[in-house]
Amino acid sequence: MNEIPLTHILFLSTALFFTGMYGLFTRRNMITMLMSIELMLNSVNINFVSFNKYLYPDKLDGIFFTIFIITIAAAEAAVAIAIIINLYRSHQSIDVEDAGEMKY
Amino acid sequence: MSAYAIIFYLLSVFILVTGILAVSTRKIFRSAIFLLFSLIGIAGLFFWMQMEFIAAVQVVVYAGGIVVLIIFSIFLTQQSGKELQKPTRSRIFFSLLSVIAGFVLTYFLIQQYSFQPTSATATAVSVSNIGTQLLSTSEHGYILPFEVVSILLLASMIGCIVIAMKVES
Amino acid sequence: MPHYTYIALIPILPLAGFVLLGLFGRRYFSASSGIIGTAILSISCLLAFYTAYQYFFEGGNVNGHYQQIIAMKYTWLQFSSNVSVDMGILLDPISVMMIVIVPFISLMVHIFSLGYLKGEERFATYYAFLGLFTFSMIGLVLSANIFQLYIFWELVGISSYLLIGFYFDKPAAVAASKKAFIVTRFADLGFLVGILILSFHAETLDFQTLISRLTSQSPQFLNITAASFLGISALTWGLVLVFIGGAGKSAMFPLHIWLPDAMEGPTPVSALIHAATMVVAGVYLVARLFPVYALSDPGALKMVMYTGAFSALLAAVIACTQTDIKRVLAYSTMSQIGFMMFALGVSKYGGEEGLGYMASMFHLFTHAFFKSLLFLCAGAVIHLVHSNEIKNMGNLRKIMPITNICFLVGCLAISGLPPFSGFFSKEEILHAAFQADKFIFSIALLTSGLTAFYIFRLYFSIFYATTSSPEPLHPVSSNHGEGTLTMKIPLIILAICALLAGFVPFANYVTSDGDPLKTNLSIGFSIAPLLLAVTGILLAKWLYQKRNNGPEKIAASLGGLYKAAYKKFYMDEVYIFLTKKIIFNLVGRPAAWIDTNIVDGSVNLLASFTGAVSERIKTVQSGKVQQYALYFFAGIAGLTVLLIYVWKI
Amino acid sequence: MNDLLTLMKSELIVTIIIIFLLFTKVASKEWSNESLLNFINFLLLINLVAGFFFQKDGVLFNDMFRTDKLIVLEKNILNLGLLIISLLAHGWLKKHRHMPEFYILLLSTLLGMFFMISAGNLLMFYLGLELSTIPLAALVNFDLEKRQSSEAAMKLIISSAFSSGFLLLGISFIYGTTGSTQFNGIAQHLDGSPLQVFAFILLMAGFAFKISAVPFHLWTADVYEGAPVAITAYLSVISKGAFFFVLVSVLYSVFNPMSETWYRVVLILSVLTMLVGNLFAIRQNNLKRLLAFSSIAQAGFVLVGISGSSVAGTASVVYFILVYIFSNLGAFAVVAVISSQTGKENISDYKGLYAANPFLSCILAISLFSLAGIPPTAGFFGKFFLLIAGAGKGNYIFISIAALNMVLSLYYYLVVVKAVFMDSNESPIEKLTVPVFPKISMIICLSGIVVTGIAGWIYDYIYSLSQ
Amino acid sequence: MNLSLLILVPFLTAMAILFCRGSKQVRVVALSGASLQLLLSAVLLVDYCKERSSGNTAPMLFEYNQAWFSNLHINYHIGVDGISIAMILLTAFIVIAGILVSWSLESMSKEFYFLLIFLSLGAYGFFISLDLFTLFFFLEVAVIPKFLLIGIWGSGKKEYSAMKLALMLMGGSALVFVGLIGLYFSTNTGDGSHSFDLLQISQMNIPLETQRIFFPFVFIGFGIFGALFPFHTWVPDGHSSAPTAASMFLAGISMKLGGYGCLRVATYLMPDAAQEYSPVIIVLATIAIIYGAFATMMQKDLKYINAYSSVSHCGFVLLGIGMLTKTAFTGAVMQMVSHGLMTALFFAAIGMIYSRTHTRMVAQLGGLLKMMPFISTVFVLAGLCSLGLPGLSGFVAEVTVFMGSWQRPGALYRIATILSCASIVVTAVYILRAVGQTVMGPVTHNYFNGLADASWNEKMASLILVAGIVIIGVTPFWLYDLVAPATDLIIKKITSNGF
Repeated sequence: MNEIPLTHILFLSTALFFTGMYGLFTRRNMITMLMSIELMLNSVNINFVSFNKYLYPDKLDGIFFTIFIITIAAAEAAVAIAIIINLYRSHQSIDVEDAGEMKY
Repeated sequence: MSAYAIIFYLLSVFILVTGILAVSTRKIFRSAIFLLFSLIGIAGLFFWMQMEFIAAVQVVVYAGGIVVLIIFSIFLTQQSGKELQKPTRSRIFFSLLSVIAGFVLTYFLIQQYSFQPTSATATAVSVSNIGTQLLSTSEHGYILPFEVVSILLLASMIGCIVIAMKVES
Repeated sequence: MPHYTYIALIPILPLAGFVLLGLFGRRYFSASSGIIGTAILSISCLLAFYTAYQYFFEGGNVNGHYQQIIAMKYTWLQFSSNVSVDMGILLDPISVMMIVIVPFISLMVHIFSLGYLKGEERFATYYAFLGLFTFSMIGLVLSANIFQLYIFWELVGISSYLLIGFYFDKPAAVAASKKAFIVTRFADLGFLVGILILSFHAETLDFQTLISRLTSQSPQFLNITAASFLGISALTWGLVLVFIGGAGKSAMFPLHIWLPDAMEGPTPVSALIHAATMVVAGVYLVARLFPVYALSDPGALKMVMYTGAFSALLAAVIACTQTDIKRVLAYSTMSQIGFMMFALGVSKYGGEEGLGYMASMFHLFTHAFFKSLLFLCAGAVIHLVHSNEIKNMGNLRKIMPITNICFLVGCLAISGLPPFSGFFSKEEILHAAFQADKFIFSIALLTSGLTAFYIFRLYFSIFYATTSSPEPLHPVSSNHGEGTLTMKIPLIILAICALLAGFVPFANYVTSDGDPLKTNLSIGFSIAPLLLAVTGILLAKWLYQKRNNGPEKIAASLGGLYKAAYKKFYMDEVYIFLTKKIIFNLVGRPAAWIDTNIVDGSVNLLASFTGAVSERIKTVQSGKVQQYALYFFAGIAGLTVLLIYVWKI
Repeated sequence: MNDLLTLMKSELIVTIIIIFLLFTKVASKEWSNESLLNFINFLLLINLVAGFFFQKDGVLFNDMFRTDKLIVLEKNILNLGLLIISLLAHGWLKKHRHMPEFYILLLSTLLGMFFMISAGNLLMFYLGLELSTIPLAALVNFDLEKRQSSEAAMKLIISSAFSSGFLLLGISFIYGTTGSTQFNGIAQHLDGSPLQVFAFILLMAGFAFKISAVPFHLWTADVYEGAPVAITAYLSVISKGAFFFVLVSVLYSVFNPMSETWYRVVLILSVLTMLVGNLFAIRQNNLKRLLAFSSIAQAGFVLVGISGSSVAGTASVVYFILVYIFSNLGAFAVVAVISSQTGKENISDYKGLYAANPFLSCILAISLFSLAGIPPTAGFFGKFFLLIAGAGKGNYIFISIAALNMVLSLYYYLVVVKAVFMDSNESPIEKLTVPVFPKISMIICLSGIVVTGIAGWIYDYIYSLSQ
Repeated sequence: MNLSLLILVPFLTAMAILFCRGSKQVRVVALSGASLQLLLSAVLLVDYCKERSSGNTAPMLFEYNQAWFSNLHINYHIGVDGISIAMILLTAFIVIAGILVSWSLESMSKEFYFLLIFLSLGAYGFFISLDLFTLFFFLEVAVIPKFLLIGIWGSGKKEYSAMKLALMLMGGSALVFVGLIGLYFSTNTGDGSHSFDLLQISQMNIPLETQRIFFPFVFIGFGIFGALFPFHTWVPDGHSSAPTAASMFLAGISMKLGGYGCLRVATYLMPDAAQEYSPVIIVLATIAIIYGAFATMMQKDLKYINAYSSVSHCGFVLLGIGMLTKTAFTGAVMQMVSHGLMTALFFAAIGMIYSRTHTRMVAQLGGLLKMMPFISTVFVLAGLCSLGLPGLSGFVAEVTVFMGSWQRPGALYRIATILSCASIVVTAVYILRAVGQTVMGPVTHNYFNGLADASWNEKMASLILVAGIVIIGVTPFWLYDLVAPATDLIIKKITSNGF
């Protein structure tokens, strides 16, 4: 596998990260925004794993970081969805543009 | 160029394409599916890096958990057939601008940096290793984070329940 | 040398009177306050006489030379190691002469006022003010220190302000008092700066040291003459500025405009302050510093001379045209002070040359008597007629014979007919002028002629000319016409003084250098002035003894000149223009405008600007979470670019 | 084992309370809301008191958890703040259905902060951060009926997830370039290369988001406005304070090699934060929102102190947080009482408050003066020491800007004071009876404001710990 | 004696006021507190003179030094010299007068007196503190009470004025603050640590560059308090909308904080910079004097007249300080004292007039001397003092400044002095205008005739202030001798650095 340079993998992860960011910027539906965030987190996972694999195989820091990130992503998603559902109850919509009462 | 490499490139193309589709398609249900594919692709990437455990976790938690959750919430909140409304032109423009700028900047910095691998001997990324370290208090033990995360999960669970519970009134 | 500290009582007693009457007079003894004031003053008057006696005939004269005596001296304010303000008492011929005059005239006025202001509700206040003035005036003449003199100078000014404005509900009086104070204040500015200059270079404020340093080749003298500004030596600047102060107080041209208006005050006050005492303070000041003027800086002295002479002439001319009795007297005062001034101006220091100095002082002495006499008589008249206008008077000699006589004495004295006191002093002055400067002499001669004319114009039109209004103006018993006894007594006393004061051998006592001076009055010299005076009198008699349209004719024939003189040569208008138009509109208003609109405006502008900015940037907080994310990322990108590429380590 | 008990005592106590609450919630029903609330407050008091005993330095779990006297003090400060908040929120909680859950979530966030403060490891730091954030999002939504509450929660969760994405990216790069997630390991391998600078900026952005420094602050105002008052107070004081503590230790110890870089970043952030915070605060009418922006501006001042990078810096920051807890919570206590009894939160509603409620008005005014940094309140000393610490670097333009911002900030505090004391109002807030618990909290804050400044030994104590 | 008493007494008074019931009690407590304070200051004066006459030549007496924030070398360090004592006496006089004047105030009297006493506490602390931190602390303590006093009890556009005053003064103190910190970091007490201690710093010599940078901060900062042109705009609005007692405090005490700071901190600690900047200071001061006087001439509201004349008079203080000669310094201090008393008296009189006639417009007033002779006399006296009548304090102070200024050679200084002297004429003009139209002249409104003269408390207040003015005016030497040694010390420091 060593003929694949680290930078290529990093290219992938970076691209994925900013794809996610693009989604977050453009999607008006909260759930899709959440998805975009998941993409961002995943790209970070790729970073950690590949760093661990390529550069510091002596310890498993990256691996564990990834594991915990995944866990926390799950928790975050859960709470976020709960909030979104609650918001849907009050606003009858999950469009971010509709949830902008408080401003200035 | 070995099959190994080809697989990598195929995977990455797959991940990127599905990811982009996930954030760009107008059908919310589809975008969820594309997200699923992209996540599975990432799991594949982990397999490719011989990180079976991580790959497994990825598949289980993301594919099995989060995406399902997302799809449920989509059903709860959205008539799935309906198309998502287009973002405004200016929004797209600024987003693209910042995304491209960010990507170029980041990748350029990565390019510049010369990563030095350590000479130290690798430890096997076996499930048993991970398991023992995850629960050991000794050197490289991750028991404390494990506990903290457990509390976090507990707390978020309670939070979800309180918030999402129907208000009987 | 005898013990002099009791002299301090002379000023302090009136001050005590002022405090006493000022604080408690109105409430507790408003009626008796006049008596109290008079009593107190008479004591200090007696003390003054005693002092004079002691000085002239026992203590002061050391083998024929009157030296200066520092009776007492307390340090009041120590500006620096060598410059300090001391409260002291300096006795020398002129100061002693003054402390004879001031309390005496003041006493006369006190007595006169007993009748004149009877029933006035602020009677006590009036006497308090009189006390204050007497205190300040005595303090002024006794000053041993130029700064002390300045202090009392200001006090005199304020008490004159208070007394002029005594009828505070008369707008005219208020305005007049304001004018008097401000004009003199302006002059005092010159005085103050003059003091600053002199004291800075002479490194002292004490008169004796100052004079000795500035008249000898002391280092201070050298550096004050060395230092110069606009090519004029600091010494000259100092002396001229000091003289400006004096000119202000003594109503010399062009600072005389306050004096006529000051006549709004009660007439006795005019007699005291604006005839006998305060207005001669300027002369006194110059006399005080005379050695410096005469020995070190004749240029400044020349200026004194010309100012005096011109003022004398101008005032005399104006006096001929005024119809307000008090104003005529005011202008005549100005003119007489002009005499004293140029007498000083023509004089030199010491010996025969010092004649002018002695003459000036002599005239000051005599003038005090006859001018206050004239004023008090005028007061009596006004008290009867309740008007200042000549045309409302006339033919009063029957109603008030005593006043008539006294007034006549005064007139003769002022127009310098022998054997009245004015004759002697004026002769000396003319003599001095003749020796020094023919031009000045001719002016003086002319002026004395005019003096005789206008004063008798006044006399005749008051006591002879029949009024247009049905006469007798006041069908009343003659003794009311004279007013009370308290009003008559001072007139008589003063008349006697005016008659006899001339026979005092003045030259033996008061001279520039303190040594007695031999004077010789040549009859031949006196002929010319006498003739002029007599002609003046006769002219006045012809014109004014019976009411006729002669005066109008002449006035018409003189035309513009008369009008100008009647309008006091438009001096007031000029001043009004200067103050109202120039100062107020071109300085005051802009200052106020700038303050509100520019200085303050900029502050408010800053505030509103901040508000505007915060209003403008509020859209950043759009309430849309995606935009927040955009800003978030923009922040990161910005920081990165800045830190990595622009602001590198 | 003994070590574990003494070193982690605060964490353990909090965990025990959490578990206890779980059981009361699940198992037993006989607790009445009221009594349970009192008992919880009692427990919190115990927690606070216990914090001052058995102070010991040391590390656990091979440097994932470390503690020393300063850290213990910081935890105690947070405990104190929590107690005050729980007191001032009493009125609101009594009526709330999910009161025990409220405390479970609140305490778990506190636990997260504890772990974060004593983290010796980026992983622990990240976990603590998330643990202190995710439940908070739920808490922000605790006014279940209010639209604004859920909107605020949404804004918080999405933007914090977004920011933690960047934070993680930064961490990953740090890991990639230094090969370690241990703080001391990182410190050895930092070389200030562009990628590391970038990574640091990403990390810093994560911090800036939490301490709501401009331009990462935009969530703050909306969330503060929408959240229940108690949670707003918690966000503005406790969580912010915790993150400042961490920021100080991270910058001073971990990123010491890149001190020049982070000094510049902090400088820029600080100036922006002060200016923008004040400029926004000027034109607010909602008092909670005004306090939100004021807390942003305050963050700017704290950054000034941090920029000093010295013992004085640490001490002044910790000291200021202590002072800030008293001052800000004092203000929030008044806001909480008034909004829970009348529902009014606008400055215009506060006009003529003094006439009927002198006590509340005085508390509010004094707290605001303390926030503005007016002597003799403690805020003055706090600001003064922050600026002295910042001036240690000798950048006086920076200090002057800060000083002028103090003037600017004074304006809007005075506007509130003006409304309370000077303006007249046709329908003023009628006489309110302040319940006992909020009153206690106000008294605590007041005494804190008065004492903390004048009593010099407090600062000296903190200073001695910071060495 | 123990100087802390000077802070303690007002503090306890304020506390006591908080626990009072009813405005009557409050008044009594406040008055007794103020009187006790006056007594204390008198005792202080006596003790001080004893000490000095017993040959104690220490720069500061009755020092007390107590570490406050030891790590930052911040001490609670207090002590007095002649200048401080003069200021303390002034404050004591004005406080008591202010309390007496506002005796009849009913609305929220407790808060009112509390704030008054609190404000005075700040002033006392400021004047006795020898540690820059303590000094700054008390400086700011005195700001907010003014804001509240004006905003709550004021008249006219009170909120605007109060806000303006608070913000401008805070801006001033912000500048001072930066200056002080800069000073702090440029000090070195041998062991590398810095110091806020005024006496210590006065022993060191701070490098000229540092002085150059921080002198303007400190001087302008304090100058804003002392109505330095062009930062004086808070003065007119603030004074005119403040309630009587507050105006008295503002003009009488608060503006003196500025002058004192300029002298004690800026000039004393940074002498070289003081020399460099002295032309600028003098120009500004002269502008303030002249321009203030002319601006006054145009005012129609009595309070505005006095406020602007305060700008003009405080110009003399700054002029004296800028001239850097011993006499001028002394004159500046005397002017502070004199102006404090005089303007307080003026405001008191205006307040009395306003409370009766309900107008402050010069044009509408007239002939007050008839029905209220006492108040009118007080008014006239204040006016005469302000136009520099000998025998009243104003004259002494001003001529001392003039004398001192003239000792500074150089055309600029001469011209500045002459211009300042000229201002006494303008002063006379506006004062006499005001006096002539309000007190003298015909009565403008009939209802004036029914108005009563001063009540006992007003009389007391006026008499206290008048006494101060006259005592200084008639026997200035004691004040001069009190102040001169202290100023001499400062001037020595300046000249020692080659002037």
